[in-house]
Amino acid sequence: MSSPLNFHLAQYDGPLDLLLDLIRKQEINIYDIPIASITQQYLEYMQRAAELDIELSAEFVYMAATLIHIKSRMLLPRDPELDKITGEEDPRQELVDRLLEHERFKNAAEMLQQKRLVEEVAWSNPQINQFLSEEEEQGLDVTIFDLVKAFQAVLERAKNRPMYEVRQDDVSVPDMIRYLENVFRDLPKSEALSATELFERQKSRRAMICLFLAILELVRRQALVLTQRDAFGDIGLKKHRAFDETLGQSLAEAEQEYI
Amino acid sequence: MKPTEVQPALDAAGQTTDEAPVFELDYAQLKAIVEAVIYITDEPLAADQIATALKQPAARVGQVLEELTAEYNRADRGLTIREVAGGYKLSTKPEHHEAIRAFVKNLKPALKLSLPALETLALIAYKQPITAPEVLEIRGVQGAGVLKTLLDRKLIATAGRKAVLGKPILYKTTKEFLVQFGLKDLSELPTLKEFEELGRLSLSDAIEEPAPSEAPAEAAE
Amino acid sequence: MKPTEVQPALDAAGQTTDEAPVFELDYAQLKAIVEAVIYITDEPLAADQIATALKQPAARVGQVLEELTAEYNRADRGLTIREVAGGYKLSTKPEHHEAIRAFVKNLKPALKLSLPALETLALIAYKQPITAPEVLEIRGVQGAGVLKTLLDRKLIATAGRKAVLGKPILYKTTKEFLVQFGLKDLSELPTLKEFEELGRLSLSDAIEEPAPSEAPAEAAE
Repeated sequence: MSSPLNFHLAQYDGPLDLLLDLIRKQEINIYDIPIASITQQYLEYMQRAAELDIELSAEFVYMAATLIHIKSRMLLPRDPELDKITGEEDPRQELVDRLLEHERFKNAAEMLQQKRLVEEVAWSNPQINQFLSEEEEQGLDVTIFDLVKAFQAVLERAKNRPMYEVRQDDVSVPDMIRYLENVFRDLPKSEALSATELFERQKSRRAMICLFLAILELVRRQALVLTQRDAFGDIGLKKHRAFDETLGQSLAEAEQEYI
Repeated sequence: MKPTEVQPALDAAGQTTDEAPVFELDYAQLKAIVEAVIYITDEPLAADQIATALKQPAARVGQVLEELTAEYNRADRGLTIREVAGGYKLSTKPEHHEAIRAFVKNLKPALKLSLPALETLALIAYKQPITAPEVLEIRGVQGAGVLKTLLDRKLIATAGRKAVLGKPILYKTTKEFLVQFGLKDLSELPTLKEFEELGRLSLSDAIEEPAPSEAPAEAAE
Repeated sequence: MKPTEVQPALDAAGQTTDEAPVFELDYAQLKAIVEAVIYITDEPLAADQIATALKQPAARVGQVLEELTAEYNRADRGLTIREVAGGYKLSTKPEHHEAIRAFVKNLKPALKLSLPALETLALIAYKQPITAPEVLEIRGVQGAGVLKTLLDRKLIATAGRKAVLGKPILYKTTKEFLVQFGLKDLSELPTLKEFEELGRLSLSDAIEEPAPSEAPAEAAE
């Protein structure tokens, strides 16, 4: 029989996995674990792992301590009086329960894997897209988890984005052109921004006027286009096809005109 | 063509519905449409979902589904209608996968779950709703990253918070879990006790076992 | 699982092979496989393409195709095998398209949101009450229609105005939002901290690498 330690090191998903493997490989009765020898084998494994520079998580260390503690309790003579009060508690009982529970879920995991294997070779070819209108097709199926992820992504992006600060008092039209460049630069051409929202974002009357002039300037020079979905609807702003080419020039000329 | 069957309009509870169906469908037409809608949809369709959408008595739709399922199960059929996640879903039969592979290249290999991930999933499936600390406690490892993977793949979802100190988030398995693992519903999972028997049988030394007093296995629910 | 690409099932020389079939297929099996492959491929499959790939005599495959086509043409079938561009393809029957379209419309779709809508909703959920300019400020980009979409779908509602310049409207999430996400109240929303804990603890990836040897588990974390 090969040594129980003749296994591929570090293949265990935690100490319970390792213990269970030691017990099952050696065909040990799990209800009567020879705690001394198992503890020794367990410690040998940890030592081998250390020699091979395999880092074991804290749980492995904690389990080692647990095993040693159980071993010492097994060695102590039992107090018959205490046993009467607490019941005859085998020091190994809790560990055995945990191992059995762990094994049950290992088996359940294998069952799931079997089921998954069958599913993987049963293919479907749904044709629902042929019966959906375009707008219905888009979009993600969302859960709360997606909501948190989205929130985190937005905050992350906000943190990394260089904010173009517009000072309140002496804001100018060229400032606002730069501001719009900043806002629109990374926006896809198809996406429209609400003009109202852009205005609401300004903190002073002067800033709003400059923004207004800057928008007029950029629309005139074909860097931006105005959109409106329906009559009296919100005015939107989109990048013009020539956004990249015309913006620089608009800025240069505005610097001269509006000083 | 099959003559329209005289079919009393019965709903699930076996009572006649008052509403007249909007489309007068004869049995053959209904069967054809049910087959078509199961074919096109990507998610399993529940029988009552079909009945409601087609404004048909649930019992009639149920009968059609039964008939369709039986027909597809014949050996000379390459497709099958299976009950998954409380609904019906059309797919190829697993036994023909070799032949299908010859026609379709790049069958997207499904992302395989690691054993730790599967164990965590099994744990959640049997103990749901369950918190992350409870999962870690039972598994005896720090593996919360596995939870994130399962959440990402929509195999588990949050299920409120547990009313204990710190109000930890509870997790449960999803419909997607049932779909991915081909389960009709959670009750189709074998009981945990069955896995225990399995484990004990693999124990070759037939030493007398102190019968465990309190069987910790629960029924799947 | 969905296949992605169709592979023309011809051997290197593009000829039908004379070799004896590798798999001995009885007629029922062949028929089942032909049905399965016509279902799974998106492009029409030519009869000789099928024959070659399955190493079957062309005449036999032709007969199977004829039989399948005839069977599908029955009035109680919702699908049909059509000859398109010199090949065979499975599809729904045109006469049911009206009913299918109505059915699809009736399906209660899962809550689907575009990414900008999801991000905006997330911001409002966590920072409520919040104004549109503030959302714009944090997101950096803001589609004009996103708030309207969320309002239309009753996931958010107005909550008065903020007492700053321009008196912008404040937004908050609604009861419908809670219902859609299965939350009892807002306190059930996971905090960013909880979420980051899940991520931080992901020491080992839960996705399995292409299985090496017979190692039963991933490397210990």
